[in-house]
Amino acid sequence: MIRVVVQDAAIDFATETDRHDAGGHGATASFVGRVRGDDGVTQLFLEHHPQMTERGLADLAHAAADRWRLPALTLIHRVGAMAPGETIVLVLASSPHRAEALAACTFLIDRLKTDVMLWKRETLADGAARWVEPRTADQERAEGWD
Amino acid sequence: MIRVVVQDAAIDFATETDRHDAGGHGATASFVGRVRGDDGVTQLFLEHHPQMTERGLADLAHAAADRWRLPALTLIHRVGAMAPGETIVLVLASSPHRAEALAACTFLIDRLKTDVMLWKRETLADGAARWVEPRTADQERAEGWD
Amino acid sequence: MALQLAYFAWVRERMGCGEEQVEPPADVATASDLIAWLAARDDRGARAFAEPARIRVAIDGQMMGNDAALAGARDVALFPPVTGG
Amino acid sequence: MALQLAYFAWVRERMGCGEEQVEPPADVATASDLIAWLAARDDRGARAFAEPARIRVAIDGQMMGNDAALAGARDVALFPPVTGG
Repeated sequence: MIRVVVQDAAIDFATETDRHDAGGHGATASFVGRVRGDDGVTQLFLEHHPQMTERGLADLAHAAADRWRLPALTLIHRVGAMAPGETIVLVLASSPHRAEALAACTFLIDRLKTDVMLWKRETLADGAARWVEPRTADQERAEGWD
Repeated sequence: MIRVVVQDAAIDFATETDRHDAGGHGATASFVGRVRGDDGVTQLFLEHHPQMTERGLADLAHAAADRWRLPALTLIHRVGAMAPGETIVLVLASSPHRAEALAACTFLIDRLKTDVMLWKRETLADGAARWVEPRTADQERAEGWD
Repeated sequence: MALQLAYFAWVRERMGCGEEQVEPPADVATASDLIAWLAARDDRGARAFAEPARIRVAIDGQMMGNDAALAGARDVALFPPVTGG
Repeated sequence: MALQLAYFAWVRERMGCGEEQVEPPADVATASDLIAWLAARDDRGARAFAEPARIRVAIDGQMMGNDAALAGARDVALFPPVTGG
């Protein structure tokens, strides 16, 4: 089962892993991305498109499910304001075999950085805000899956 | 912090993820391997070496920590008898950046299949037991990290 | 040709609004033409679209190249490269 | 040369024990020699070590190639290829 969610609320890892049907599938890989506070960032804001963000995530999830055997796949992205340490994104991919679960997890996190309508804005301790610039390395990793 | 455990007791994912210090690290990748019951397997038994199994896992964990930035790494392998659906192995790797957490997770699960003193024996519905044969594909994946 | 435009991230901030309806002239045939027309239209457009290479486009819900034709389009979103994850 | 041997998985099953102390003759210089000597020693050895290419070796806690010398060794573990994970 494929489950894709875009949400304002905090992502609860335990709730989502319980809900993700990992049961009899042999291998489950997960990825959690969190807000890092190491550059003096006090808040991260994720702007999204009311329809296209969720659709973009769903397209990626189905692309992964076409490419690998993934009887269970969960992809949750938070939007809005969040604090350092909070979860931005969660991927859970289950498969009969480890290589597929791990590859799907890596593919999804790589591609959602370049393919989905989401924009990060950081607020620093002095109140200044800046939009995060895309990184060339992210672009190259995402293209590596083409 | 590196934490390596070999245990007879069931591996509790929620307990271990809470204990793993994922806090401020940006990216956490995880891998869970479970007993599959799909070939009529009713029980899996993991034989181990009283000292060398844990040392082998610890060596792998330190090799990963030398290769990637991993402020938090958890590697737990169960031994003894377990039923389909139960967790055999759990890897949690946290890093400032996703590529390192995901690569470490993949490296550890690939290499522990070929480098650590552990042997699987499957019991089938009719009571017959068989030792699992190593797979050439596992050997090749493990060598890919050399 | 009436178009419903949507702006995101710093494009939205520089334009001072998230959406607006526009009626570009007939020679605005592609997304690139639209970006150039908005840049020339007023100060806020000049600020938002000073660097057309940094602008991405979605037409009627599909991400497109900036050379995509606008013929038949209703909704056009204009935004910086995405930075999710 | 007294050696403490440990067997694992189907090697242990075929040998009928998990460990034993042995005193191989002086011409048993390497792990391969030890495997051949055990295979020739009795029926259980013949069963456990019929295919030397399927046997792996650890000497004093270190995984070694089967051509490793036994000089100075105390503990030798003999086992099939591992299958963890």
